[in-house]
Amino acid sequence: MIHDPRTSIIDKRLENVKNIIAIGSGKGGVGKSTFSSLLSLFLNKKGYKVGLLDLDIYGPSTHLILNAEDKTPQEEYGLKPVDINGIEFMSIIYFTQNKPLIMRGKELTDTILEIFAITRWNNLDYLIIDMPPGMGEVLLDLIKFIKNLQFIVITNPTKIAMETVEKLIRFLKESNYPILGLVENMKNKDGTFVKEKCKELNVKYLGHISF
Amino acid sequence: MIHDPRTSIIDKRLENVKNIIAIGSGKGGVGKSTFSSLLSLFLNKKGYKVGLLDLDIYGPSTHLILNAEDKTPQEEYGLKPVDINGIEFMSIIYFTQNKPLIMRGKELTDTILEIFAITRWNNLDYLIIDMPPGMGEVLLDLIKFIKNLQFIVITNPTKIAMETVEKLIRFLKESNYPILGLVENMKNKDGTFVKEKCKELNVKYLGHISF
Amino acid sequence: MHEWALAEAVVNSAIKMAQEKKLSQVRILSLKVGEVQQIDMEVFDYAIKEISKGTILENSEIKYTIFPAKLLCNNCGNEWSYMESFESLTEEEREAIHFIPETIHVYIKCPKCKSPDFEIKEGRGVFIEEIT
Amino acid sequence: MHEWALAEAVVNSAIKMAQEKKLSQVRILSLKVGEVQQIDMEVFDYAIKEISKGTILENSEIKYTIFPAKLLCNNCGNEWSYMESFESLTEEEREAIHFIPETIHVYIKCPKCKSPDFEIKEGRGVFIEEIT
Ligand SMILES: Nc1ncnc2c1ncn2[C@@H]1O[C@H](COP(=O)(O)OP(=O)(O)O)[C@@H](O)[C@H]1O
Ligand SMILES: Nc1ncnc2c1ncn2[C@@H]1O[C@H](COP(=O)(O)OP(=O)(O)O)[C@@H](O)[C@H]1O
Ligand SMILES: [Mg+2]
Ligand SMILES: [Mg+2]
Ligand SMILES: [Mg+2]
Ligand SMILES: [Mg+2]
Ligand code: NI
Ligand code: NI
Ligand SMILES: [Zn+2]
Ligand SMILES: [Zn+2]
Repeated sequence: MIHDPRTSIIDKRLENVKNIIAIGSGKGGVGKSTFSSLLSLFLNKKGYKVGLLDLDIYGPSTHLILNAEDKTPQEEYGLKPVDINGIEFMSIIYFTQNKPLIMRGKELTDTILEIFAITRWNNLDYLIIDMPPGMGEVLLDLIKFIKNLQFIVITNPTKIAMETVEKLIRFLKESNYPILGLVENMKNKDGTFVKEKCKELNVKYLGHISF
Repeated sequence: MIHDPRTSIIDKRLENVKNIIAIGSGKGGVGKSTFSSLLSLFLNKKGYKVGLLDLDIYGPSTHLILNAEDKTPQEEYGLKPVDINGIEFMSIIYFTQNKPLIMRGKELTDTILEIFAITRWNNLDYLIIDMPPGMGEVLLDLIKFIKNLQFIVITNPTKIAMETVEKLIRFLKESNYPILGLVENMKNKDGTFVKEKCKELNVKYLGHISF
Repeated sequence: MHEWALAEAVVNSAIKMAQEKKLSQVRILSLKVGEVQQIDMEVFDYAIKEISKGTILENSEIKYTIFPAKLLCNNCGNEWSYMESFESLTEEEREAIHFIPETIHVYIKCPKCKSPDFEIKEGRGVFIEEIT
Repeated sequence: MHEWALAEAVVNSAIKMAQEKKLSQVRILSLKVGEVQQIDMEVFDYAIKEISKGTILENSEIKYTIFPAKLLCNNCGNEWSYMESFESLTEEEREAIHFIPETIHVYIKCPKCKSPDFEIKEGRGVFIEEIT
């Protein structure tokens, strides 16, 4: 039987990473990338060693927020993430010249496996993973291949966003994947709708960020 | 050789639909679903026969905007779309009880094929398709299976959104798929950034919608 | 009965395939029918015959092979039969899967690891196997 | 040389597989190496041997089968060889595909229909074929 050697090296590549936190939502445009970037900057400033991995393969954004476009990962027994003011950073844009990259789900799996197999993170306190919208390969493969993965879920305070975010939360809860909590982003008026949803779904409300 | 009979029936199911317009972006949260719904309501009010198909399988939203949740498609030599104030409407939520539906890309293809194969649209002037974010199966399969497909692309006026929206536009342009134009949604201050991008990308600027 | 829509797809495809093979009359049409959709075979067969009337498919023999549905977990590798899980489904859930088989991920989980991330390895929809 | 990272993955996996097979010493390790990644075989072989030192893989024979890469268009069904398209790639584009083969969709289109929606049907990465 043919065997893919990448799946067994992933644990080793992440063995010196203390916390792996995926920033997810299910919904697009709620601020996953903004929050992932700001959280990385914040933790780094607090003195933690931080890595940021952009796994939104179709629509990477964190390179823009961190102004990380003009660097390149160095080849050294694999690929060393780029150093952005002390944050170790990896994104698909280093391989696409930021051009359109279309692909089907099976290939998303291969892309993610390859990135994990060849990226050599240093010792990290936190690896933050910026996720794409949707509940397909990126979500399912992170769950499948990454041990000790934790989630922070992010939403905005609209019924439309929460409709989809609730689906991600229910899926994670039903499958017993740990959710650190929910962040309410883009809050532009008073309201307790999201807080109440958190209670209903039994998820910790971590706080809000104003619009 | 095994043959899938669904692919050849799709043309027939759509033979009485005059215009098929996919509302895409690549980016999430820019208002694809809001715009798809409003466009459908608008065209319907103008006297056109309109269908709306929600193909955001992981995160359907248009049922909320149209308040379409409490109906069910009727079985009649296939499935008749639900009638929402004169708009023919179809969404995955009629099969999921609005619960989380995870799946991989290969299965997205099967889902879309099945929906097209069994849904019996009436004569329509317009079929509006609400697309998910990303550039995977839903985009690639619409292009592959639906003849005479046209796109309206939607963005918000931020660099972050446009970074990804530009990728979709470039992909469509390079492959010669017709783009009717670009809509700038959520405009909350003056600025000509999106208009200039349209010129650069050679896409018609259709107008803006205020935040 | 959305079996009529599936039947129409089959007849439509079969005629195209027969034309490509330059058959003037179809003798045998062999279909694979997956168990997942729980197709009403009586209605399906009747519909195919009705829709075939007046075409080169009329009076052909239609052979059906019903394929047992096997589910394969992407998460833990477990393989099991759809019928094991079928018993526990409500009428409404069965109906949803009847229309869109992929909604199976809403209603069924891997009996071993409880993941909904599995695939329908065999027995998904209707396929044309052979036409002569 | 990211060939070292791939070599490390191979050695790591091979040792696990050998342990599962309860081998005390590996005699032969057979690898399939796809053409798409354009792996530097000299470096790769050297790296595998270096990393194997002191393990049950040391002194085993490593057999390589290089697999020609075939691309299959999802849009029009056309099949072609990666090498046909390879010639027209710049150094930088080859390097990107060397690291992440799926970036091939950025740089190559189906020669027949110009779609980037194709798959790497054969010859993608590195696989362990057999270990004895
Ligand atoms: N708290 C906020 N206030 C104002 N704008 C925000 C805020 N958070 C995010 N944005 C903007 O919203 C858009 C979507 O954010 P982004 O991080 O790209 O979301 P996602 O990654 O979930 O798609 C971007 O234009 C971003 O600048
Ligand atoms: N013009 C607008 N002004 C204010 N809010 C808007 C506007 N368009 C969309 N929204 C809101 O933005 C969010 C994302 O819209 P949605 O249509 O769901 O986007 P998408 O379908 O692209 O993910 C929703 O909460 C929606 O109500
Ligand atoms: Mg993002
Ligand atoms: Mg980008
Ligand atoms: Mg939407
Ligand atoms: Mg919904
Ligand atoms: Ni039926
Ligand atoms: Ni290399
Ligand atoms: Zn399982
Ligand atoms: Zn082609």
